[in-house]
Amino acid sequence: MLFIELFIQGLIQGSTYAIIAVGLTLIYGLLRVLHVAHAGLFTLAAYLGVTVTNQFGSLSLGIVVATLTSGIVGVVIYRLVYEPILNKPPYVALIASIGLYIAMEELFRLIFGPFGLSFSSAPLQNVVVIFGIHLRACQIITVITNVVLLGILAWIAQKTRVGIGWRATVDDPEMSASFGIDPIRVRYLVFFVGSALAAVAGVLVALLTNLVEPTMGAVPSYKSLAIIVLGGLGNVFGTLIASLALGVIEAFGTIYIGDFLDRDAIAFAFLVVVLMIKPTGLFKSR
Amino acid sequence: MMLKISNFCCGYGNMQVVNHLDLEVKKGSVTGILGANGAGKSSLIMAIAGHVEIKNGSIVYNGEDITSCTPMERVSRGIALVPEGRRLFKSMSVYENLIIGGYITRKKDSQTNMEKVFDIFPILGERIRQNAGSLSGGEQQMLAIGRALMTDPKVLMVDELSLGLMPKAIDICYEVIEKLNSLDMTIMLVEQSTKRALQASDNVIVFESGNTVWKGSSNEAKKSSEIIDSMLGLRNH
Amino acid sequence: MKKMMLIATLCFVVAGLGTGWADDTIKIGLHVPLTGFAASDGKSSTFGAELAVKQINEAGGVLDKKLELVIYDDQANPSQSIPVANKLIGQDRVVVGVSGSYSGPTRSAAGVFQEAQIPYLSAYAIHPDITRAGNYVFRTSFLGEVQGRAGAKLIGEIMDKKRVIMITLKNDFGKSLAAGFKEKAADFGITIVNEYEYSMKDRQFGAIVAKVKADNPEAIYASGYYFTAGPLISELRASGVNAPVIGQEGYDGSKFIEIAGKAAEGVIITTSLDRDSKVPETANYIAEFEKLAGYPADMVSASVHTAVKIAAQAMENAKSTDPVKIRDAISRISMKASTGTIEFNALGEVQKNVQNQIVRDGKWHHHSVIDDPELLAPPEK
Amino acid sequence: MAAILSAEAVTVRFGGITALKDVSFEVKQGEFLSLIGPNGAGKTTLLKTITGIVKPANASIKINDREITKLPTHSRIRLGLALTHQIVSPFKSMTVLQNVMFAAGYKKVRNIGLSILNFSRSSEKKDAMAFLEMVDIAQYKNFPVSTMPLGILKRLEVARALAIKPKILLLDEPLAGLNSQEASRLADTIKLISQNGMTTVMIEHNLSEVLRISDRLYVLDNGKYLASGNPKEVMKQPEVRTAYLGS
Amino acid sequence: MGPYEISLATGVGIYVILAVSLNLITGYCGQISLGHAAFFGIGAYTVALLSKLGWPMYLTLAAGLSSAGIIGVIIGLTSLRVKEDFLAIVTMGVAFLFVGIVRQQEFFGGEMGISGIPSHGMTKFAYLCFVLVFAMLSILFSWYVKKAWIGFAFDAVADDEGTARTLGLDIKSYKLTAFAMGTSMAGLAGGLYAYYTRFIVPETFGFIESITILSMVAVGGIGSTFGVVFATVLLVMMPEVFRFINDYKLLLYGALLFGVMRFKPEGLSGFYTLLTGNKEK
Repeated sequence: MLFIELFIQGLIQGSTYAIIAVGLTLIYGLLRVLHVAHAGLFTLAAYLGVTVTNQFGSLSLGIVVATLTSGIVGVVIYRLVYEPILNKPPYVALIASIGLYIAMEELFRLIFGPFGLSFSSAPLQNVVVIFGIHLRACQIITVITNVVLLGILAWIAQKTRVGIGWRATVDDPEMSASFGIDPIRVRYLVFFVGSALAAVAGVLVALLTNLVEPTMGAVPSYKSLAIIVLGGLGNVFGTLIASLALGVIEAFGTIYIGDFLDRDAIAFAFLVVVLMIKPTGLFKSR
Repeated sequence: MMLKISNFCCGYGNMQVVNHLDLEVKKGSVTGILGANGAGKSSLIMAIAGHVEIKNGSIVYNGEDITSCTPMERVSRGIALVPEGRRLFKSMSVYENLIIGGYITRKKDSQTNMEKVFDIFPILGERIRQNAGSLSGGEQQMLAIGRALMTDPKVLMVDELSLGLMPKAIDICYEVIEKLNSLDMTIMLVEQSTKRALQASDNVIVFESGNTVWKGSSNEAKKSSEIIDSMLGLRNH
Repeated sequence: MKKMMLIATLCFVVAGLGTGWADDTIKIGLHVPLTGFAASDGKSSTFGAELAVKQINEAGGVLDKKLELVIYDDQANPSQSIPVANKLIGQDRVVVGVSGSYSGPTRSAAGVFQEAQIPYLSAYAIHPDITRAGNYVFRTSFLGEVQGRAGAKLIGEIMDKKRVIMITLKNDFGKSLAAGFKEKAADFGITIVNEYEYSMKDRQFGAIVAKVKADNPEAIYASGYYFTAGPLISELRASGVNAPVIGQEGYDGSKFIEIAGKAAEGVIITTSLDRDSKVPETANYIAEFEKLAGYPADMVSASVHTAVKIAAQAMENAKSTDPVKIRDAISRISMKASTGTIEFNALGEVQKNVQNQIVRDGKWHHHSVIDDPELLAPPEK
Repeated sequence: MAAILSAEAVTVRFGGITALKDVSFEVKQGEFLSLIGPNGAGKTTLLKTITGIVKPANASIKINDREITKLPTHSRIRLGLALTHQIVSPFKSMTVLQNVMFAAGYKKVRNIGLSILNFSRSSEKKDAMAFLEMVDIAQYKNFPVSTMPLGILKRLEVARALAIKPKILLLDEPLAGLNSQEASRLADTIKLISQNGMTTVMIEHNLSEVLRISDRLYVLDNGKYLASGNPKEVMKQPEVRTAYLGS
Repeated sequence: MGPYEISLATGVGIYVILAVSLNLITGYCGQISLGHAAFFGIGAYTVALLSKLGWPMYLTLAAGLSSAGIIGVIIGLTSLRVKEDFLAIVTMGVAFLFVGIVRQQEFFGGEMGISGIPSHGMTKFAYLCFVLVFAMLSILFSWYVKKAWIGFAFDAVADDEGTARTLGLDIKSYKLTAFAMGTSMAGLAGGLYAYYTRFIVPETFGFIESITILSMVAVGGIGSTFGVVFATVLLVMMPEVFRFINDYKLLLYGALLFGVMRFKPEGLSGFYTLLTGNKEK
């Protein structure tokens, strides 16, 4: 029973990782940029979600505003930050992104204050008991959202013309451009979708913890980098599996090996070992 | 006249690969482009498709100057390319490759075109869900041609049709070229196999180091030893 | 290269400007984390200190001079606090230093103040080695261990719960609380069923909660700050764990209740600020703070408030701003402040009663007091 | 004369594709051998196997009868191989001269200790200038390579390879991308180097230049040996003509 | 100089050593590292533990230098297997592992860190000079490496490994040497830091610190020693200069980092080139 509960808790944690990391890996797959500021959009969305919900009393409105705004800000970041430095050495974009993330974190603190925000009455906290396991609605919704969003994403990528064009651009931008797929539009799309995913994750985490702080993006900012490497950079399916696996490993690790390594170290020990054995990650990189 | 190329130079960066070329391609004809490796054959058709920088001269297509058009605009006007090495989207299925080929056409046209492609290459219809990367060499070449046909092009340019293929697959591909030609499609072939090229084309042009060394009808070409010598590097000896 | 040297020198000069000499005020130096992860505590610290200075100046200042605060940010980073301490001493010529920051930066700044022989008061940092930096260093709050011991008494004796789970925050605060708790647990008949650790960055505790539920304890001793304890207690309650949770001063503040909502009801903490206090110093402080800051008082701000008040009182007692005299006056002080009656032992540690607070109807209220002098005795060296 | 370089039974597979199948060849001291064959014949793969960049499924490669198959690339190079790249790969952060100077200092970077202790670059500079003059690009010495046209870079590749004073020079399409005058000039330079005693193995598609300057041809087709011998005679062999002209 | 300037300058000196040492690995040899602070920490912890056992300062510093160097070579082995983005993330993992392990071990003082590190026995000013001597030495060493053939070889490795290999260069030993040099210098800096603060905690040597060091290198201009030194002085001083705007300090820092990379990716040494017209290499 405990094992099942730990496993479920791991999946919940892993689902939040997955939603953030998938957006990041989409961006990496297309542009080879380690987009640390992605975690800044995650925080932005959490703030917007809470503020709008508290103001207008509607969580759905909060989610919509958060998702759209973060998506647009993501596109703007691409246009103003990454596009001009795409052909520079990879560390340039990485450090620019880190700088941007630090600045965003500070802006959030200056605008929203250092104490963090909470929902004035947190939605989706009602407890559901399934086979003796107590779960909050927001926990169940996190897992469902993960499945649904990634399902929709997979459907778009596999079944729609837009998705096929997008994957073609990842494969061979020059050829796909010659068939009329505008690579710039694909980049905008990927940044919008990736950032919107981060936004959903931000609101979900806000619901799970009822606390939105300026520094809440710190853990996702580096842990999702580890995840996308484990999942094979650019590989969406691998990223999903790596996220869930890491969530579960952390859940068990916290209880059974917490004395040796803390949660972050568990993730990175796992990463270093995997990369030493298989330098390209668990799954094939694209 | 389908294509009229005059005083044409192209290249990469500050390297010029094709020098002062003049070429006219008649509607419904097959033009073979011959020459040793590195002579500039591929660069020529890549430049016509818009992938290589044009340094000088002009390309007039169907009476319209397309020298400064983007690759996509050329595709939409009916110039299709089967690039060297095929450059399929290998992690994607046959179906998806074809969809991309017809990306700029309307969805309905895309459907009819795809059916046409399956008529020409039934094997692709059978492998519709398979990944392009897992096809055999011959099938990949068919898919590359099929993908180019998805826009219903008027001019089809094929780079190194027979490269790396089994003889039987080459035969099939050439049959398709003939068939397409019989449907009034204009075709340009870059081909290493001189014999094949001479059989399949109406006219040939022969390159050496970016310069045109011979131009004329295939029938004349078959009699000329110059072409063979040029291909074998024996011309100056 | 020459150019660069020039620019570097310029930077030094610019850094030097902006600090002048002023003799009509007495300066107290304060370092707090204004940026970084601890920024919220830095903010409360600042309000606490500002309130103290405002109250003192309104009452006529110290030695007929106005008190002036010099505040610098240390990012809660031990390397940052060393130049800050040096700047407060060397440039701003403060007569007393106050730390409104965490253990790391406080411990490294303590060495600097000790070496410069300027009195230094740590408001709420709990690292045991801080006061061991020397005889110029004092602490106005409990040691982590002391509070841990009080927690053991609260659970084992006052609440009479014996099967306890510990959930420990992995930092100096959590670890020293845990050490104190474990030290005395057996004395109060407590069996520690299990101990789980989490890190400062964790906000989701599903795994620990699942395990705690399986352990089925009578009480839970959970160390942490409001930003970890809020989500932790929500999750505990949501998963159906109803055992009482006992926390410490890290929870202290209204933000904890805001985050945990209904789940906060019944949580008890050991702290130094009694919300229902009838003592005028404390009651007055609680009222004044909310007026100034716009949010209810918390332990952090009260501790800094206390530290500044003590510094001022010591100067009055010494009738001088001479560091040696102030130091002596601090060591002899006995004063009622917002966090209780403050007296220091030979090491510079404070001994005072532990206030247990409980959440009722969304507010902190008095629960009980621990005043066992032996249990609360801080180390003497 | 004995073979200075020999490769026996070289088989290379990439994934499921056999790029080279049981190919054997040898080069004699001072010989100028050209490797030719249609696209995809496996010529570059063969050179890369000799230099150890590609790991063969099976092979025995010897320099002066010394087995080198198991050695890492840099050790093979130190035994006297030098390679120019099909796609020019100069050190982009350096000038033309620095590229060659670095190669000319090969002895000083043999191991870490030497590389730390050695400071002076003057003799390498002199050597490098000599090589730049040999390939006729001395006047570009101080230009960063990023501004140089392909013709210069192709020559730079040759000069840099010579600078490590090899016994055997392996050239991978040195003339590709050059116009006919440039190609013919560089071919002359290469011929001259070879005539001065350098053993040379060249992959080249420009057959007229190949025929002009090679001592011997070795033809590969589809990863297999096809023919070898005197250039003009080889080109008359029907199977070679078929390979080039198609069946 | 007052105590404030002295302590500030001592900090600058330590960071100069750190930045210059990372520049050897990342700037010269092209191996990106997001975990440099771990070696800083290894040096600091070695020195802290040994000095408390009563070892004399010169021995503890030597031990700090070598322990960081040895572990650095082991970590350097990863650079032989993984490259670029993968290497960046593996080294980031190293940063987290170091802190993760140290904070769990009572032997290393756990969360409480190590306090009571014996004094260096000098006046503050003498210690500043001591640190600055090491900082100067590391700048000189770095300059020497650049000018010697080893620096030339590093250039080649950073530029194009494959080509360097086909010129007979033993890539592996050069990469490992770069890691050995850079990490042992970081270890020395750690030792000097331990004597400077006389109190260390794990968090000081975490990922954020690694990023701070990398920023100094990147802002200065990867590979340019003087640019890096200049950027280090600038970035360490900046928070001090801007202390009066306490609240906006980190915001400015982030914006500077971002701005330099976005608008001047070659770093501040690019401005230097622009100003003087000669190319510092």
